[in-house]
Amino acid sequence: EGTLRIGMTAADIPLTTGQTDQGGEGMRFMGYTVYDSLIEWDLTSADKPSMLIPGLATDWSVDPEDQTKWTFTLREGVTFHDGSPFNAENVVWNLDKLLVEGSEQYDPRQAAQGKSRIPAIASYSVVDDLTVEIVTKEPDATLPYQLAWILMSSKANWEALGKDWEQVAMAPSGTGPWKLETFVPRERAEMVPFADYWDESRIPQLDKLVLIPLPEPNARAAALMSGQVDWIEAPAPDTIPAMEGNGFVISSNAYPHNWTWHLSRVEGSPWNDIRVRKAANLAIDREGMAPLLGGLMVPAKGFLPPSSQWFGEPEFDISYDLETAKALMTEAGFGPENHLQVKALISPSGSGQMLPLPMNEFLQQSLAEIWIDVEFMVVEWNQMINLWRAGAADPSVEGAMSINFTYFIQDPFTGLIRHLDCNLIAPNGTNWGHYCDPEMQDLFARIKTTFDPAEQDAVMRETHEKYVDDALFLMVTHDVAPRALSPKVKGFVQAQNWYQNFSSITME
Amino acid sequence: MTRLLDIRNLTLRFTGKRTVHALNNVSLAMEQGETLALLGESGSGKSVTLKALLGLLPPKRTQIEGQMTVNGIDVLSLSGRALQKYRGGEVSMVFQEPALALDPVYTIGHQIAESVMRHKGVSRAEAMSTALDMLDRVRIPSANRRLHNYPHELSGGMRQRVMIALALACRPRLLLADEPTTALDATVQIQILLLLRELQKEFGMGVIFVTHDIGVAVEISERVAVMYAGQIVEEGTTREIIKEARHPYTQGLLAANLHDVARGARLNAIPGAPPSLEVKPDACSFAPRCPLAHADCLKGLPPMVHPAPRRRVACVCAERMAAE
Amino acid sequence: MSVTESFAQTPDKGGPAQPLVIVRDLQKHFPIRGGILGRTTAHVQAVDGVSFSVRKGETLGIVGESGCGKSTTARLLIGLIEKDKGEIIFDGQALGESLSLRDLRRDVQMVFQDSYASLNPRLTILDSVAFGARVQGLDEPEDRARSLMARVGLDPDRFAHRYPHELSGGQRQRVNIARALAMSPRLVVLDEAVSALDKSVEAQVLNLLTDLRREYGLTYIFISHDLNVVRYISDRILVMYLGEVVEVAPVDSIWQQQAHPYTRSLFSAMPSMDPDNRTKVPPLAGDPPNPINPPSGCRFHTRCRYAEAVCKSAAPRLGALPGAPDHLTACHLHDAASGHSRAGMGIPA
Amino acid sequence: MALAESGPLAGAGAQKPQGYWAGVGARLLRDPVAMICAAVLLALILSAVFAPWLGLADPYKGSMIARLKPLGTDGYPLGTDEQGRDMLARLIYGGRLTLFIGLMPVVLAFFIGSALGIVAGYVGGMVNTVIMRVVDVFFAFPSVLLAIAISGALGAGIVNSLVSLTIVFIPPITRVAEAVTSGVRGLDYIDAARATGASAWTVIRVHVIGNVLSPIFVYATSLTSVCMILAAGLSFLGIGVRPPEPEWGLMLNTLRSAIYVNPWLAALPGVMIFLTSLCLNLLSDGLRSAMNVRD
Amino acid sequence: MLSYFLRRLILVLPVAFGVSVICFLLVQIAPGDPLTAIMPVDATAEEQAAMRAAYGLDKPLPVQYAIWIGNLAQGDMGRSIATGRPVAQEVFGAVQNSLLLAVSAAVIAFPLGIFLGFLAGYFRDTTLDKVVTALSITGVSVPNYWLGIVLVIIFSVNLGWLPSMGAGPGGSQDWAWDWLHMRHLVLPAVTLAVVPIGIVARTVRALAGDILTMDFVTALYAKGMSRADVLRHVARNAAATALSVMGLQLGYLLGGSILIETVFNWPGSGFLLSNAIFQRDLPLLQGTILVLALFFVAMNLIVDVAQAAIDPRIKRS
Ligand SMILES: Nc1ncnc2c1ncn2[C@@H]1O[C@H](COP(=O)(O)OP(=O)(O)OP(=O)(O)O)[C@@H](O)[C@H]1O
Ligand SMILES: Nc1ncnc2c1ncn2[C@@H]1O[C@H](COP(=O)(O)OP(=O)(O)OP(=O)(O)O)[C@@H](O)[C@H]1O
Ligand SMILES: [Mg+2]
Ligand SMILES: [Mg+2]
Repeated sequence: EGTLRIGMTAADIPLTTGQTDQGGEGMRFMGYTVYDSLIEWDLTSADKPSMLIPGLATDWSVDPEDQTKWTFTLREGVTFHDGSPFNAENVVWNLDKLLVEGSEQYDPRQAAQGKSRIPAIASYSVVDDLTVEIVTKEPDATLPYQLAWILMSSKANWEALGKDWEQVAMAPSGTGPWKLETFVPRERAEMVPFADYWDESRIPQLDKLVLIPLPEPNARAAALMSGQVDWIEAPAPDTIPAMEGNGFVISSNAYPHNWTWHLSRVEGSPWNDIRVRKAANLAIDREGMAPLLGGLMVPAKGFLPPSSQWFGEPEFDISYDLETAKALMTEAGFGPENHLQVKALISPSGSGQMLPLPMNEFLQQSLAEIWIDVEFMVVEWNQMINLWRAGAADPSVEGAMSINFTYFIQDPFTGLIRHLDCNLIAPNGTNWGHYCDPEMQDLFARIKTTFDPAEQDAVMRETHEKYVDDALFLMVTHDVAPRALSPKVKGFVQAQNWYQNFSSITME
Repeated sequence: MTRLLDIRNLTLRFTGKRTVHALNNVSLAMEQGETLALLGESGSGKSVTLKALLGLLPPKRTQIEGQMTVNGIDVLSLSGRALQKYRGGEVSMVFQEPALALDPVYTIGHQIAESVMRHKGVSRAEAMSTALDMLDRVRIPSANRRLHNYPHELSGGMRQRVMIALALACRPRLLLADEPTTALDATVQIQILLLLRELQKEFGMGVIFVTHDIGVAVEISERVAVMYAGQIVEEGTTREIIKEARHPYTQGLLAANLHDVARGARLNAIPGAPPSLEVKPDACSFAPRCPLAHADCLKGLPPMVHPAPRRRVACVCAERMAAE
Repeated sequence: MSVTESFAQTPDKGGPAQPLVIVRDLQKHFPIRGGILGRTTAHVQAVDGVSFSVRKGETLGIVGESGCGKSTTARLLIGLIEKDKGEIIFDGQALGESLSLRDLRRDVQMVFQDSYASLNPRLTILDSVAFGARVQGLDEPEDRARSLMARVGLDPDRFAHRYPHELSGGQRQRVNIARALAMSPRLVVLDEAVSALDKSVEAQVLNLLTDLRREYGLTYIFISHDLNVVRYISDRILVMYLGEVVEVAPVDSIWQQQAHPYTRSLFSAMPSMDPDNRTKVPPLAGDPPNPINPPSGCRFHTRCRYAEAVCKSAAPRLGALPGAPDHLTACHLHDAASGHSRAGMGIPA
Repeated sequence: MALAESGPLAGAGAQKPQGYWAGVGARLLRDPVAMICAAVLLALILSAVFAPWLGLADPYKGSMIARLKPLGTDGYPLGTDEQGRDMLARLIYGGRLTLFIGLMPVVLAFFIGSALGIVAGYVGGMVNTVIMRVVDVFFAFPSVLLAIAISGALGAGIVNSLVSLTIVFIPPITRVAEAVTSGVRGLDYIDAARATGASAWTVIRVHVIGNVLSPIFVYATSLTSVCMILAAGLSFLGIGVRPPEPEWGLMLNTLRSAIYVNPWLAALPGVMIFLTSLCLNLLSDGLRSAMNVRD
Repeated sequence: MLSYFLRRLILVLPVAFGVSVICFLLVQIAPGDPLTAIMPVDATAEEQAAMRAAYGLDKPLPVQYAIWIGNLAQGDMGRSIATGRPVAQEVFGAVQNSLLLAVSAAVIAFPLGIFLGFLAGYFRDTTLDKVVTALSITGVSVPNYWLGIVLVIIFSVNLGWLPSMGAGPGGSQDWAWDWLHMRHLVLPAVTLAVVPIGIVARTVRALAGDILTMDFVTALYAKGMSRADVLRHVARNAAATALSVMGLQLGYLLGGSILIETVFNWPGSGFLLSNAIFQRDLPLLQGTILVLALFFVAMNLIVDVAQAAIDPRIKRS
């Protein structure tokens, strides 16, 4: 019952054809609402980190003989919103849509969003109506995580609409719990429940879900407080007291996000000295930063949030300990007379960046305590992305020794591997700092080749322990995905994930 | 029959940033149907006199003393409806620059008809036909077409004819013409002068014709009043003024006209420039420029001498001459 | 230093017999833009084939109705606008050949009608007068300017540092004259220089002009529409009509006999100054025709009461009256060979 | 600092006739509204210029604990901003950048536009056609749009804002300069000056510039408030000055969310922009009537 | 009249060409890669190159311009980099919404501005004049984006009378002329109207004041016209200039409402533009500016022609 109107931070309605754009918000509101993937995240619990669960695939396994060969058993009786059945042919068709440029259904816009998510896939084929086989380039146990990105759109719908993705965008069809009813670009999208959804427990309780792009935080706050929306994403910290005062509810939870300084490890970088790295991590009073963020943060204890299933038990305790930090610095040869000069790249704004300027200034002041003098190089966010791609050794970074970035760290690849893999050193990949360590490389290899989920988790923990013990990043804080809700919104459970489940929500 | 115009001791002062004593004790009388030329240099108060007669001066900055009656109507007491009826109905005016005095965005027909409608209370169609008739009377060729022209589409001479048509459309008893030909060519000027003369006879109205050109005054008027520094210094019939000007200023003006001065001969120019009117004159204003000036002239205002009926001269010398 | 000493004109080159200026066939057509593309669709034939000469030391008066091209002629003469055609010969030297514009401008100066518009409101009187001398690099421009101001009757101590708006019209016109004289010109073109002045002041300025001419041996071209003034100051009178010369003659000659019908009308339009003998009929009806499309043949034929077919078809040439070689006119009535029914007989009395 | 150059007394040095400018000055002195505005602006400018010597707090140094203190807090007379930086200091320091990018473009455009317009108006012909047609093209953009388009394309930054705003204000000034110059060009005194044989440059220098500069200048002053608001608007939009620089438009933007916590505080930069542009407008009006000699 | 119109129309062509060149160049002066914003952050160099080719950004400039202008002639303004939708479709939808807002603001501003200006001009140098002048100066001095925020706080958040954002409860697509929708228009339109009220009032005041000192007004009084008649004449004389100022203002309202549209989340061209800027969606930026500028050019043309129709003096020249 009722209509839930959500003020998103995106400037536009995310791409509706399947593979969404607009980052995490796109997947959250237009991805897992209208569509499903073969493997999904469990979004039902607020207390524990979410894990992978069967989605459109009920079962998957790797061939013990040939660890590149995976078999996926598909769920029976699933239909798209247009009524056509979901089957193996659909899966292949959807993968072609992203990976095969020559295919009829190839959609560059979806491919741009999806292709890079499934680097492991080499080929795939229909085994039978409900079985699909996927072959990877090399053994890769992270394939399920990769596939959790890939959303299945209806082939029949695409054909019915003249094989024109433009048309499909206006009347998309997925298998998800919500059907997109109407859609005005840049203004609003309206979704209604899909009564025939395969998972009865996730058939939406609401009559309607309305998405409204409201990129400006104050416009969002005003819209919520004047009753034009019931839910806003990322309320500005300073508006929170006013909202709470007016009876609005602030919902937040830890989720796989971090706010760090990615350190340069190229020749000559002072961050190559582990003592300096550790000292820096110990010099920051993370709790002291909380008021700035309205308390909406989780102080970093490692690269992953402390609640992560992969956190492990690192020996190095990231905390505020100025004495130890100073001692480490002295050991490394620095002191009141001999300051360390570092140059740091920061941006005044950017997605997930929280409040970058004040936070960085806070770091600057903190590091000054241990004789590290930080000089900022402030660049615009898009430029920052370019510099991030270019890597620490590129002349365009002008010798900056760190880059302040925020990471989506939901799965093994995005969470750990991509930042430090020797094969992904920028500009070939996202290893900005040019870090390369055989031990770490070995751990990454083990992650990819450990096919038992529990064992894989153990390797993940081991890897993260190394992240922390070697103090490979300046780990500062995690966002808590705050959202402000009208008191009328009931039944929302905020999962520790980038994605959320809207099916359980009702309006009073 | 009442006098057409009777101005008695009109004194007019502009206040504001600067005080200007524009008119000082001006008296002027006209009989019905007379044509009077008001002659004088720039700034002597000719236009101010005309505007005062129509009540067109800015009320806040103007102080007026004295009396003005037109056809028995006390002009200074008029206001509201009565004033509107008087303006244009009883007395109307032709301006120096017809290009500026006509509203540029209305057709001339409209502008004439508008006035007719207001004063005669007739319908628009009737007013338009009156307008057409008037254009014919001022000899505008193909008046029918011209009726729908805008002022800028006419030549200077034509515009002035339109101005005259407009002024006469409601048959006023008194027409005030403020240098209506100064901006025109000599050939056109004479056309307008003759036209005015003709219309004056036809309509039997009185005309006050302001000019600084004696030649023009001769062509148009029966009587001439000479103004200097806000005062009338000499008045008489045109013949009297031309033939026996008594005031040294009038004589100077006549000489300056160069009508029959020998070529190359030295001109008897009036030296200097007119006085500023910031203080009220308490002696003869012309004395500083007067070739005949002597101590008496600066002692007080010159006496008004009446050498003949309806003829007067404000000069000490004239008095002496008269006495002799 | 007296004014006369410093008044160093360029030397006389051609001798007294050489006219100071000879103008031949001068033509200026101003383009009129119009139409959809803003192309030149017509021309104002402001000056069309004007020829005349001015002798050294004489004053040539130019008269004519408004718009007949008097000012344009004057401006062409000192190169303020470029001529389309024709020749200007100054003291025997042709402009553009042996004489540069810059040199010409030292010898020819102009006084304009609007005394206010012709003075830079932001310059003091002294600066305005001294400007030309400075530009031409003459010595001590300021002293020169001061003595000239004194000469035109403006006490330099009182007026040198005033601005134009602080002066009366007559005073401003004196400044303009002083400015023109500051260049020690030989020819001064006075374009309606006294028209805007009050009669009493006009006489003062005319006296001044007469004195200056004598003192400095100046030559004047005096443009006016007041025939009385022109007669008073000029030696010869040139009558223009719609961009053409219709009559040129010594003053006395033209005063006795106006050979061209237009000249006659113009003279009859003068107020009579006799209250007993006022003008009865207007000598000329209507306004002058449009100079954009001037009438064919004799341009005056549309308003001329003696006009015949030939006047419409053929343009008369400027020729001397019989027995009066100085008195030129362009009218078929005076041209025995014109084919007009009264050819060679002149205007009936 | 920028205003001093475009201030009421600036033109005095350009040309000799102090008489005229002295008259303007005298008339201006008699206009109480204009004088109050001039005093306010002068105070703003002086405090901005001498900010470092006023014993103010460091405008960049924040404190997490002292965030968003209300007006009148001890030690923070105008409160603190969202990063706990002293508002008084930031507003005064903010005047530097705000006034700079608010006025400098008009100053630059005044010089460039006047030069272009005077040349176009005096020389005429093809030169005029070329200059004015290009100006027409820029005129086809509403000014706000043009500024935003150029700034948007170039990206944020002080120099970029300066460039885009200058480009925006050159065409209108050029147009006015051209119109005024062609008007003056037709006056007799220019002809009289040309008739002396003076070169075009001399005529322009002595006779044209002195007479066209003041109307252009008055027009330019009327643009300053538009420019101020626009410059602050760019920063407000996020394509002008970058944080953490104090600039009123930007402060307005970053304090927007504080409006719920401390509305008066959040309103302060807006008040400053309003006040300044009001003063600029009134002063420009005063200057206009003071320069109108014919009154 | 027709020839005047045609002449003005032909004068517009080179301007339109210049406008298109400037719009095209906007993308070129932009630093960085226009595709940055849409590529997944971890796209490889190869993927980037492929993308660039897909958007035609690998060709030389003149070729790009020729292609762009060629497509433009067919109504194709390219595709938005961020959304992939045709720019034309995006822009025209947004311009409609902006027009709605601009016209609403004009409907508030123009009559009010004219009324105030006339009042002040007629009663020049009186207290009334001073009050109106003060009001109009305030109007042009106030940063309207700031005013918008203040109005939202007061009327939406605190009083809850009016909505703070959007173009109607169901977005701009189902716009209707009822209170439910028009409520959404009130705050942005009022905010937007403040500046033109000031400008129109100032213009009309000056116009009326000047016209009232003209000779023909004296002449009107001299022929016995009443005050009302004279005012009618003054209005008619002021109309042409006032109209052109208002036409320009309408253009500014349309093109310059970006800040207001951002504050009120109004789905108009300004809002689109600000999105385009922040997403560095250059084709969209280009297209939006082009359409707005051409609209402004057309507006000027209409105003010129209308002015010529009202003012008999203009046609001739
Ligand atoms: N509205 C006014 N306010 C102040 N002074 C005025 C006003 N109208 C006229 N004057 C002054 O009154 C004096 C007489 O002016 P008036 O216009 O009557 O002169 P005039 O004889 O008509 O001159 P002209 O031949 O130049 O038209 C002048 O000094 C003039 O400056
Ligand atoms: N710059 C110009 N462009 C176009 N037409 C011009 C220009 N200057 C003069 N004319 C036209 O040339 C014709 C002659 O003008 P000119 O000024 O020489 O006449 P004038 O005899 O001096 O008249 P007035 O007695 O009114 O001064 C007029 O029709 C005028 O409109
Ligand atoms: Mg007068
Ligand atoms: Mg002339």
